[in-house]
Amino acid sequence: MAERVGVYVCHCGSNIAGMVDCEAVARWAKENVSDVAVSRDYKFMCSSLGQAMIEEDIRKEGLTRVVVAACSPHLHEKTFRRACSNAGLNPYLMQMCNIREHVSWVAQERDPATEKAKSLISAAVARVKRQEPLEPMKVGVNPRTLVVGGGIAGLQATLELADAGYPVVLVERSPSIGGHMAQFDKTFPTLDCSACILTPKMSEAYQHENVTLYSYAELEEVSGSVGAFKVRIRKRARSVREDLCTGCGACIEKCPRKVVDNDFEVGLGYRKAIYMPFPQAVPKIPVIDRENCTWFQRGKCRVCEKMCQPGAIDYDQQDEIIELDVGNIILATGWKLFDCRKIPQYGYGRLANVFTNMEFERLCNAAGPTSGKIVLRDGKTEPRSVAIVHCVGSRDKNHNEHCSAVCCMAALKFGHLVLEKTGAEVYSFYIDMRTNQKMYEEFYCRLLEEGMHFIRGRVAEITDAARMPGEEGKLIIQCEDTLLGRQRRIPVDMVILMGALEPQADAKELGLKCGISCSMAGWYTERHPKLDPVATMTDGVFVAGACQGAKDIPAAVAQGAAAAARVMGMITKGTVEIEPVVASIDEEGCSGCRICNNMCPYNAIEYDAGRNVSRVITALCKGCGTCVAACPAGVITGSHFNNEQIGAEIEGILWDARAAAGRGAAAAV
Amino acid sequence: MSKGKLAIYWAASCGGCEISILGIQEKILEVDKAFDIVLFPCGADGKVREVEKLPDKSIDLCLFNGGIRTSEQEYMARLLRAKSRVLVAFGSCAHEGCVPGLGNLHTRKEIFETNYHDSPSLDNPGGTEPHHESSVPEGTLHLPEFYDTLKTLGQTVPVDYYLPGCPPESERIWEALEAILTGQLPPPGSVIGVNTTVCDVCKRKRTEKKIKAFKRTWEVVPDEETCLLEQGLVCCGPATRAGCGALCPQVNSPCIGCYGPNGGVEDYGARLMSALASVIDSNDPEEVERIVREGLPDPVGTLYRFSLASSLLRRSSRQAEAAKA
Amino acid sequence: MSEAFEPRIVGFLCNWCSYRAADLAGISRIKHAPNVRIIRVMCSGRVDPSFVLKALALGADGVMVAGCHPGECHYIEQNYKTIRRYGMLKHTLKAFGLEDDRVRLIWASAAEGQQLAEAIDRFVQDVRRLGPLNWPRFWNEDPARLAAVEKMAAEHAEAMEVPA
Amino acid sequence: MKYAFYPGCSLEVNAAAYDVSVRAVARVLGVELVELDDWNCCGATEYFSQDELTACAVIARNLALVEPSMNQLTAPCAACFLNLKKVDRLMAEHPDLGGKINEALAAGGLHYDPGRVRVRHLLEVIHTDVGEEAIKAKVVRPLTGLRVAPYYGCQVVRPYKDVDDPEYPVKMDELFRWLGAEVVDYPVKSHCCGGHMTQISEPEAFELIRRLLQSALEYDTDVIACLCPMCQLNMDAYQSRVNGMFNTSFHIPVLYFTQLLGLALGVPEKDLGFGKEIVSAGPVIHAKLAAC
Repeated sequence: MAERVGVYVCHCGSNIAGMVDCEAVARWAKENVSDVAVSRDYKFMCSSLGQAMIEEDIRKEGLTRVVVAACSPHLHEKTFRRACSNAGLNPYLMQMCNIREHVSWVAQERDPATEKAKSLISAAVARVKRQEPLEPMKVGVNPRTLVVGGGIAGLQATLELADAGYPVVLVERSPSIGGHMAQFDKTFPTLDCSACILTPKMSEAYQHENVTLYSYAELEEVSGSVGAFKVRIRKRARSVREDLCTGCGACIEKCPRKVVDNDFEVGLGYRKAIYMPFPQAVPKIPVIDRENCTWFQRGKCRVCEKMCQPGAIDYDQQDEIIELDVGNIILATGWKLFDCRKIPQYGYGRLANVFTNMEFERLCNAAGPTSGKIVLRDGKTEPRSVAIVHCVGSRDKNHNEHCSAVCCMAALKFGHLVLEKTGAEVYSFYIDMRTNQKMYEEFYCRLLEEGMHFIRGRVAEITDAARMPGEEGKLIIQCEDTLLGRQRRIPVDMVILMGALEPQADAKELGLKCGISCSMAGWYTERHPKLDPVATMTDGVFVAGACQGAKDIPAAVAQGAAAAARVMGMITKGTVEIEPVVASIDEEGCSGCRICNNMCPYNAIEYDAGRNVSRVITALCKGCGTCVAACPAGVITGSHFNNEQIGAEIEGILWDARAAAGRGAAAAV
Repeated sequence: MSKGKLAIYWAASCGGCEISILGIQEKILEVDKAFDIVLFPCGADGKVREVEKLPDKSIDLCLFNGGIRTSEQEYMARLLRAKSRVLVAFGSCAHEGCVPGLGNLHTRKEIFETNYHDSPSLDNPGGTEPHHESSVPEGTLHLPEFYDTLKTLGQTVPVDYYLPGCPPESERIWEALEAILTGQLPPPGSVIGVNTTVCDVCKRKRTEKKIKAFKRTWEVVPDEETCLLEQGLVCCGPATRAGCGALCPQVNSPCIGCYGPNGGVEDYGARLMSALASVIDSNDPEEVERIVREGLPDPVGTLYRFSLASSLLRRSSRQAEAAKA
Repeated sequence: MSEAFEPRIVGFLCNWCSYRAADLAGISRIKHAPNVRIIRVMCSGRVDPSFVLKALALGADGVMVAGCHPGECHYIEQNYKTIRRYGMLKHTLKAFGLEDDRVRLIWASAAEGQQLAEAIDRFVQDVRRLGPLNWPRFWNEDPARLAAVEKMAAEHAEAMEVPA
Repeated sequence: MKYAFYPGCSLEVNAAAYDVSVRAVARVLGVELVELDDWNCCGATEYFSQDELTACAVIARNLALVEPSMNQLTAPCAACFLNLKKVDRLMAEHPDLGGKINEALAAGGLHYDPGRVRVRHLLEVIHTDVGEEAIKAKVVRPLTGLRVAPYYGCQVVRPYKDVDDPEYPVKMDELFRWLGAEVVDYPVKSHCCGGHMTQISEPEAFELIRRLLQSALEYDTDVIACLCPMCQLNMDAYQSRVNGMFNTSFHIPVLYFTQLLGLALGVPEKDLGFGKEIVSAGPVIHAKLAAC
């Protein structure tokens, strides 16, 4: 009994109708494509009316297959599957056909676009007739969530989930949580002290009974899929026993070995070989830096062990591998600073008094190396004039094309701090002042009133080669002032470079572990930039904060909470549906040739020596279909993507070629 | 019961299938008991005129082996189709074109060039070559037309059953005859045979396959126990339908695929190509290209040795000739 | 419509990277040639050489296979198998006499809408330069030779006047 | 290592020291420089602005003269290097222009396929091709204690970026470090030396030269090393005129980098054209370096 196929061509307002003649295509389908019982075109198929039309046709016309020619299946496949199941038709007997993103939006002329739409519909109808009913596989969702990255976004996600009563495992690479925010002195625009608003959240996360914190630890491996991930975490050896240490800090005090702290103090300050990144570090447990510890390097000293009453120092502590089962993963791994040395003409690393924004954050921080006094590199003289250079490494084709979103506001914050603490002249060299969030523009106006100078133009060069009188011993900012329309040379004592926010160096590697990809620049790719920014292509893996794109603290916090909300949604639902696209082997036909055995990276194919056949472990199979294509006997089938379905789709898509060619010799093949 | 009529014909083939029929030894008497042989050019006398006089569908069984290379063979295919109730494409040539089908890598002009003009051992000063019609004092003589492309029996007339193999083993022939005699036949149009591949019956030990290079048979003396493909030889066993009892691998010779593809497979060469390529142990395109180029100097000959005519592409492209024409 | 030859090309795009790159090209309205008709597969590793051969045998003028960049496959390493099969398929197609530029394997990540559009344009231009393929025409016999069968059948026809 | 060698006009007269020191250094380092037979003027800076096609044809003639056995041509002077490279690139990027040029060359029985000859500056050849180990091995008298300010000028590092970083070139700095010299982090090392502006408007030219000398002074430079006859001439010959105009008292010797390199490789001063410079380098060399 032939199938009764319903074809629905969507106008999508003018998105499709603008380039594709939808009425003609619908009429053509009815007349030229076999087994098409109903063929309609409608303004908005994804609207409730559009869906109702499908449901009614299924009931009234007895449709056994549905083809919806509209947008990408990644957008509305679920919508139309639900419409079919509402009307009692198995959702997998529906096939979408992408005539918007792949046809109308990229077409230059109407006729070729309409012809292409016809061939895609002919393909979809041929394919859908060979599709079989399937039931999605239900998998229980483990309520425990893994959050990677203890910055503000990760902390927000952790607290939201923990407060909702669900267990959270928070993994942080550095010895303490807090992320970049812990390095800041003030935060814009409210100028409230960064530590004051951050440390409560850090300690709350640390003491929360639902949160297990692994600091100085990294995510090493992820397997399994949404609802049932198996993760391996490498907890690096601190050489300090967390259960015994009271955080008294005696060991740090007495440790004779002092080294430059290039992490937290970005090279401005010092720390001991046994250290805590900053006073309010959470957990309040020091770490021994084995590269610089005299005991580890030359087998002498052990002062910290002597000073430690509770005896918490343990030089033989080894890395620990922790295996966990989690339902969902939230990546909140943040950003790294652009290496300002990559722009030699700005002189960072060569000219002493050129600082990066992170260095200045530490300068003006009360807990910083200069306890908040803004001084030059010599640590004594106060600058009488400061230049702040925007977009260093941002909005620059040679480095990062993106705008780092936060530097304009941070520059204003620095301007305020310099004016308030030193009364020096402050010059900001900007291209566009980007103050587009709540209270941002007001903060900018405040700085105008406080007398900060704003020069519009990209800085060409920062040099100490004085030319004019009055430039000796100064750093001269050579720039074009586009508003005055001429070159200017501004001599200053100190320069602050607003370095760009860049993706973490190992972002791509970590992304691959979790099965998600990165954008060209290196930020994690979200499922949809506007409508689904915290989810990713892989179900059960979410992203939050700057790792998904440069953003300020409020946006990072919002994304942290959003990711937590998405996870809570899945946990409360309890189960998640997995696409029933899996491979299966017909054991009668299998000759045990074992060619498929090493096709599967998920080890979902096993060989049964006794019966000389291979078998697919359905739970592990992710449905990629590589074994289906490899099987020499053709006895492995991939549900929803089997050879007959794709073969039919090829025949349908080339309907006009076969008509034009006129069949050659009688082909009974 | 009255004796049925049996016709055995041979078109573009080598006659090996006929010999294999006789290979059923004494059971030929059983066949003789059940059938009157109306046409058996290789084994008995019989005139086409006689067959033409028979009413349609009066031949109970026709075992047709060989591909369709000439107009006469096409005529006989049509004739026997009209006259036979059950037409069996018997053996690899009828089923998928077999070695004669490899002629599809060339055109009629190139084949004649080699046969009648520039082969080293040829003595044909006048350069004569066969023509459809040639006039002689006595009148005009006719020879069949020689096609550019060899067609399988199935591509010429509807076929009831296919019996694969080059040649089919005598036991398989007897099983097929028995099935036909007793009427227990699979659905029309299908291949009479088992639906698995040679590895099912091959005794060799198989582990995971990782191939760094494909070797030619003279390049390696294979050991008796391990799978030949794992030793680098191009063994087509995994993709070839079982039925021969893995004769070749038993004697240290890789299977070359004469029983054709497993059930439900549309293109034998593509299946084999996909399997062999998937187990190449390299991810670097240049290295893969080298392994393939060195390991399969004649890819169509190796992958489509028996099934070129019935493959999706069926023959090589005649771009050059088409371009010139 | 310009009378220039418009090639019919079938494109097998993997669901996670190249298909989304095509979506992105659409979302960013990057105009490009409409000749590639896209079939979605879960992974480039699913693309069976039979699909490419079937498309050519049904009259396609070119076939494009697109996947994630090696090392970025959503299924970790399956595009490496695509590289292996592509190598052997191209080697075989060369022996079939098919021009090299008619079947092409490219990589496009989900963020490379522009690159995919450019690759499609380049491929369509290359295939257009080669002209129509229309593989089935190679099977056609010379009409004169087919006439020989009809002639023979006619001659033998009266011999077959036989009482039912 | 064999290169076609294009000396250029300046090396015959006012940059004789450069010519002598280049040949000496090449001999010691085993670099074979085969002088181009019957080479002609490289068009310097003025010719291009007069008539591009003739300028290109004249310059392309040099490229065509390079024997087929050699595919690399090196020029010590920055202007010659840039013009030769620019014509090669122009002919590759504009086939029609290339065709016209080859038409012109055909009159002299010559032809040039763009890309056949790779144009390299002498600094690239010494720094990259000869390389650190080979040079260090041959250093006889390290230049310890001598504060050298490496000056690149414009044409070697711009507009083409493949020789060195256009804003902050480092190859000569590294070379002098290998020779043991104290390398000054010279901030204006790739700023303009005035070029032929000295003939057109002295105030502007001398201001540019003053900046170079002023910065060298601030970094208490012993000697400025440069790699182009034009820059050497401007900084050396006009030093007294600059002092006059800005009543400064600069007295900084300006040498070719090959002269200092020759010194380090043990070539005697008289074979390196010492003494030809206007502001004599003798005193500071003798003061700072051990007995030569």
